[in-house]
Amino acid sequence: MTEQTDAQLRDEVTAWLAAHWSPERRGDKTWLAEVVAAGWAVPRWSVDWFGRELADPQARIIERAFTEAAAPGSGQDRTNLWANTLLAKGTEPLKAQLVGPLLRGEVGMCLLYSEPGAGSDLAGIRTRADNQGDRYIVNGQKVWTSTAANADYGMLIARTDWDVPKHRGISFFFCPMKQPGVEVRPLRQITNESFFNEVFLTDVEIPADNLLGREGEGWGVLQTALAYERSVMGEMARGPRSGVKDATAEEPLIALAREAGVLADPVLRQQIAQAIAYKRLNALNTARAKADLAQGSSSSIMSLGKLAMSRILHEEARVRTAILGAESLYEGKDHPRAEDANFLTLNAYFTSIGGGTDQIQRNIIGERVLGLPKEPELDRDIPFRDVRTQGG
Amino acid sequence: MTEQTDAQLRDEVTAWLAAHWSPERRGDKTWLAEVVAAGWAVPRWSVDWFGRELADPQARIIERAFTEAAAPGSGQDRTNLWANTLLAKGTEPLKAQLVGPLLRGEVGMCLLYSEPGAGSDLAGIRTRADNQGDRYIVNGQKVWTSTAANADYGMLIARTDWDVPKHRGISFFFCPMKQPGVEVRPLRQITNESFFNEVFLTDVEIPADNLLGREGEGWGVLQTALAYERSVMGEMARGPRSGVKDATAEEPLIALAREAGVLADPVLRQQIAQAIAYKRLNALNTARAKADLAQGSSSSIMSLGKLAMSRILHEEARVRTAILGAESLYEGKDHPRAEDANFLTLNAYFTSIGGGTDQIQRNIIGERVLGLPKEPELDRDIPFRDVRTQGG
Amino acid sequence: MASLSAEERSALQDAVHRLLAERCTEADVRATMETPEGYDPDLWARLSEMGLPGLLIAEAHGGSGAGPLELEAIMEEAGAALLCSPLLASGVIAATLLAALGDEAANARLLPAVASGDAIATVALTGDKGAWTAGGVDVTASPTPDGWVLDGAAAHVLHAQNADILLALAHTAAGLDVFEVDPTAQGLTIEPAPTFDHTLRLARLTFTAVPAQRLEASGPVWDAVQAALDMALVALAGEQAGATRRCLDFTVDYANTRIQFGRPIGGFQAIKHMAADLLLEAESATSAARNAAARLAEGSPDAPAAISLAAFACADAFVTTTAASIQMHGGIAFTWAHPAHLYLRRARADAQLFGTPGFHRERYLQQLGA
Amino acid sequence: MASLSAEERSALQDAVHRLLAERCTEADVRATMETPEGYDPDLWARLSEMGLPGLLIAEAHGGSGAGPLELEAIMEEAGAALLCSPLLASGVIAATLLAALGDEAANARLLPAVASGDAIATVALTGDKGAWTAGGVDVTASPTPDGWVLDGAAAHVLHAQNADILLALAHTAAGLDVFEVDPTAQGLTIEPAPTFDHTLRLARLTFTAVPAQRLEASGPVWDAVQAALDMALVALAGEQAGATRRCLDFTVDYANTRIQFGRPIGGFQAIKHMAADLLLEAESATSAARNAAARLAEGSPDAPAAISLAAFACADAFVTTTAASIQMHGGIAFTWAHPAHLYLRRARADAQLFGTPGFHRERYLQQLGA
Repeated sequence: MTEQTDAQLRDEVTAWLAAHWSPERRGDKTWLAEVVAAGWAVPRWSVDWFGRELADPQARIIERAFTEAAAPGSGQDRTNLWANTLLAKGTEPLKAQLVGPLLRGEVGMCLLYSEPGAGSDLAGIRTRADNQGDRYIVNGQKVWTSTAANADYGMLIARTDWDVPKHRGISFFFCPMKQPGVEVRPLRQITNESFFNEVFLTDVEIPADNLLGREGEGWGVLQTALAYERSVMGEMARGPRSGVKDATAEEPLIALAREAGVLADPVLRQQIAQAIAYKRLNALNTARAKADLAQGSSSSIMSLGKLAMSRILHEEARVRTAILGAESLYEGKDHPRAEDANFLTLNAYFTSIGGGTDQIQRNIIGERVLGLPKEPELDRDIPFRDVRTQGG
Repeated sequence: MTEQTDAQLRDEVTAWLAAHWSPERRGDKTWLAEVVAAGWAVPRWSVDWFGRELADPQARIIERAFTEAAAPGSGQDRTNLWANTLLAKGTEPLKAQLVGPLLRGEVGMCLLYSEPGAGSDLAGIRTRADNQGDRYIVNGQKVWTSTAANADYGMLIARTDWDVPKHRGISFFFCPMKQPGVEVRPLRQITNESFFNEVFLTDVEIPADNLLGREGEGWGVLQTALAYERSVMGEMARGPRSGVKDATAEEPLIALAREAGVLADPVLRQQIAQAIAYKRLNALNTARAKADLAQGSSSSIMSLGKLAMSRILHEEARVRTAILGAESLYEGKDHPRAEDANFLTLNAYFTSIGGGTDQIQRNIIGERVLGLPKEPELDRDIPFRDVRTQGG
Repeated sequence: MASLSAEERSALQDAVHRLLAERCTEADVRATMETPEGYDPDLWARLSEMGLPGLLIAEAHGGSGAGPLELEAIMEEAGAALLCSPLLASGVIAATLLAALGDEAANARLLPAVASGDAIATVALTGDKGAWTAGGVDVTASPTPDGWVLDGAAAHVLHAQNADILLALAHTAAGLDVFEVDPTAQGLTIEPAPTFDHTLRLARLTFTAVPAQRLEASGPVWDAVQAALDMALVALAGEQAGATRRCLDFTVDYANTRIQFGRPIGGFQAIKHMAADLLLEAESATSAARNAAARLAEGSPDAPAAISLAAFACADAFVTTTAASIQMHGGIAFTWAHPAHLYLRRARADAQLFGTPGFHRERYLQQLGA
Repeated sequence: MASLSAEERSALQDAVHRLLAERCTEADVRATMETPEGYDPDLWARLSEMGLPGLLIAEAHGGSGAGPLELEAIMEEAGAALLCSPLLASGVIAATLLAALGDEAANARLLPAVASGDAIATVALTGDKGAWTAGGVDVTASPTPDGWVLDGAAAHVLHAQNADILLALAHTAAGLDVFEVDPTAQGLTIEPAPTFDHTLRLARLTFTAVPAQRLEASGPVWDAVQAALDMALVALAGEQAGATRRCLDFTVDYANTRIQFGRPIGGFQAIKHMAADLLLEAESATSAARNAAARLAEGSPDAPAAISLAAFACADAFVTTTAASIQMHGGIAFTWAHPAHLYLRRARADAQLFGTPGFHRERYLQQLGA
């Protein structure tokens, strides 16, 4: 492929989209295959792996054209967690088998990281993977797994060595989910939904080729995968591409208070203003971080977003409740405003607990951003089998 | 002394007070000496030490009679920190020399505990006391010492052994203050007062008899002294003896808001109500703790008082500021309300930092009351000279 | 009102504690909260045998003639166990309202069945807005040749779907009055409303020319209603204090046993310091609830202030503690199977019944003369 | 309003940073705050050479014609260093008010000296209550055969004790107007008021038939006053953001170096987690201040909302951070010799000037259409 100017590239992709894409194709399962075949899915990647070996600015041109046409499938070299992780760390046979299907959306995936005993302390996992030469046998329990019921593979961390400190005995796998030893049980959450599952693994077999990175080096592979995940979530968190605007549509809390007839209440007004401010300040922080990043300077602000979002969600739910008063006693379809307020009250914990509790986030911010010392880690340098796991 | 009935005792002390006390004697330096000589100062103590060997209920009869007559000097077996500590832990010569004068109020005292480098971590003191046989030579610096300028003795903790873990190398002294090596410098506080002093100790001499407890066991003596101090402060914190009453006089915050013309402001009203509530709830907690103690059951509530008081003081200062608005910009005699609000804002730290920060208090409550585990202590079991003292 | 001795009170509380430990476990609560009636008739019968529905009812009417101190003590137990029951509706609000109104004929007719637990009584106190004031009543009573009829709506009525005896506040031309209504009367609809706190039963009532019997009042009617509300607030404060303490206890237990990073999470200051702050909340709630009960029991002029203080202090403590409890537990408490959210749901409900914390802070300040 | 390029702005900010690092150390601040005038004339001359008093003044009047973005950037530096100066009074409020009023003759006469820093100007904006609205003005102007005279009182007037040019808002029969007053005029008293923030200079003014000259206004007078207030709020937000960040930085430094229990106190979650929360405050304050400046610079209709948001977010962040800083330091910050309280004092003052956080939260909500 010869080098193109930006204009040439823009023309090419625009012409290709004009020729191939139409909004009716949304949901068409063959679309992604065409995008992949044309080299638009992962333009930064090598030609061997469906790419065009383009630098970021040219890849952005392609993504922009897709965005303008509202066509999906481009930019997967930034956003496809599974394919990126696999390409970076997978064995050749596994890559040959799955990179294409992953880009074409033909493979259902899920994450098998957390365990009942390993939440904040993810490196404390106790699911075991025993090396049997050409395969590993896995036993254990995972939790907080979404989309597990339809998954073909799960990205799994499991312990392969119990005689080294906890971070060093972990391995990372693409675990085939469609086999008898995998039992997926929906987990009823406090919101009365079942978005997540528990996954029980009993003598589950994983081919040796499905190991990513080397045995015992799974913690490093996990960090790679988590970095992809964060960067994707960061992209998503950055708000509309048109930049941050001051309020145009009425703020939901103002609308709610107006509807409930309490917008004149001076005490509520202070609370509403503050809740809106938290949200707006986070948007401004994110916009500033994005501007910093665009100028090539790293920004410490992104790391604050999750903690800020936790406060925003809890506070908004609190103010909604204050606005509704006695109406918040109810739930169900006859009480949609109360249903919202109560759901948001509970679901705020999804953010303040999930993906690292607020407390863990404060550790991370204090240590990585502000440079404060880490706490003593009692279990860091001892063989995992000697680590304390029972309280009382 | 023969055993008396309660009624006899009550009659005796009432008669004695009637014969000896009159309000004009307040400030009379000979009064305390008479109280001590009559055995009313420390009725629980032995006859050898100015007491009557009475049990607590009878001692309370005496205290009550003194309280009713508004006469000072009784109950020192509960409230005289210095004399109690000395009697419990002092050498015979030192007791003979000072117990009487302490009860008679003839000796000025101060506390030489905290150091610039040993605040929350009091056991980290670095003031040294070198044993020279018949005396100790002390060098170091103390801070947060009130009444140091007029003190005859300071209760001092200093390190006598640097080769054992930090709690085990400390000794406790009655340090003579009126000698050349003792320099007392007033410490200007953020309130612009100088209630406290720094005390610099250079080759200060302490007779060996002035050691309390054994050398190296000063940490234990200190705990005894601190327990006396807390119990005295607890007594004082218990409020009027007539029991806890609901508001009778107007609450200061209400009066202030009324005077400032903002009592009708609904936002301020919520804040005022909450600030008053914090205070009132603490009074109710204290009354409940007192009732528990009176029934002989121990109470965990007392330990909450200091943390509660910190919140009360900071919150009251905050609400005062909100009430005053722009008036809080000022200080000085022309702005007494602002002077109050600003002073209280700063002086609240006296409680939230002094005598153990709120953070240390939460550790204590979490560990001693709720039974949560202690944190790892990196410096607990190593010789003090190996303990890290420099950051960065 | 005759109070029990401290020993009798303590014995009663212990007995309730033991009964609930056995018959009102978390599994029992979960089973009961899924039933339409929302309480366990067998457990209600046992509680009735112990005299709970009649606790506040005069001995002449089959009750034990006890008072706020006893009520607060047993409500601490009820709150701790998340008891689902019509006790608040029947034995507290209806019983107190009837006694305070002083219609002796009605009392002789109604109170014995309430005291024995054989009948469940409830009071329609307010309209949709949930303003617990005379102005909040949205039912009007009109005289007809055949007697009074009621029109309008009432909301947030505790256990109306289970009520044998239904009382309703209504405006007449002359002022507010209390009416007795047959729960099965024509023109009355009782719609159970699905509550976020599944352990609670509320209903909305609509009245269309519903025949009703006016109760005689020996004094101002609102005074009697306020007496019922104050007693309800004392009960609620006890429930909140007891539940706050229980929630803190199981949270601390978890913090002591849950190991992460090789040590119990309660050893980390983030958790330990939250727990310390919550202990202050829990102890303050307990003090406030007991103080409110004591002031009401002694008929102190400070009782209204003490009750309002307890109302917002206990409500806030309960919400704060249960909300923090979920955070301190982490993921496990994000599951339906964990009890923490049941306590949070109860806390959010209790913070609305008979006035929000903000309403009571305002009332407190007024009681202090501001 | 012509803005500098981003590079020029950055160069200006760097130059101010270097100057203040050298000439506005903590010791300098402590020395200056004890002087009656409350600013360092030598440093003021240096700042004037750099063009700061004239930053917002048109080039035609000797200024550099820059705008809110530049102002906000240098105020971050000024706030971080706790600069004591009449910049806000003279180069921001008075300069913006004059420019917005548009009395060209007065501007030609007054602004060059303000721009060069040779004259210090200030504006008497409000009365004792400190309500930053037209209704808050307590001075009235009456016409006499010899011209206007002013009567009444003004309070919270920045650097009036140092002013060469004194402007005052006053009510006339026709509405609000701005008047120029000779600071040495008969009938005028300027009483310096002792401030809790010693780095601040405020005075109270009383007017008794003080001769004054009315300035012409090219539009509604309050619009011009609001323009001055908005510019002042942007300046204050920058100062608050910069000071918040500096206070956080020295607090984190201390937490990294202060050893207790054998390790830096910043390793304990109690301190570490407070620091993390404060970082969110500091970054949010910075974002809010810069956003307010950007919106004002571009003349966006969202500017008033952005300014109010910055006003309360920055004020709260600064007070919260400085208050927490003292707690995190412990005893050392309870001493006069430690700088933490100087920042807290400034924070408390800044939270009152031109409206409290509560005032601006209410204004913000109104700007959002509520």
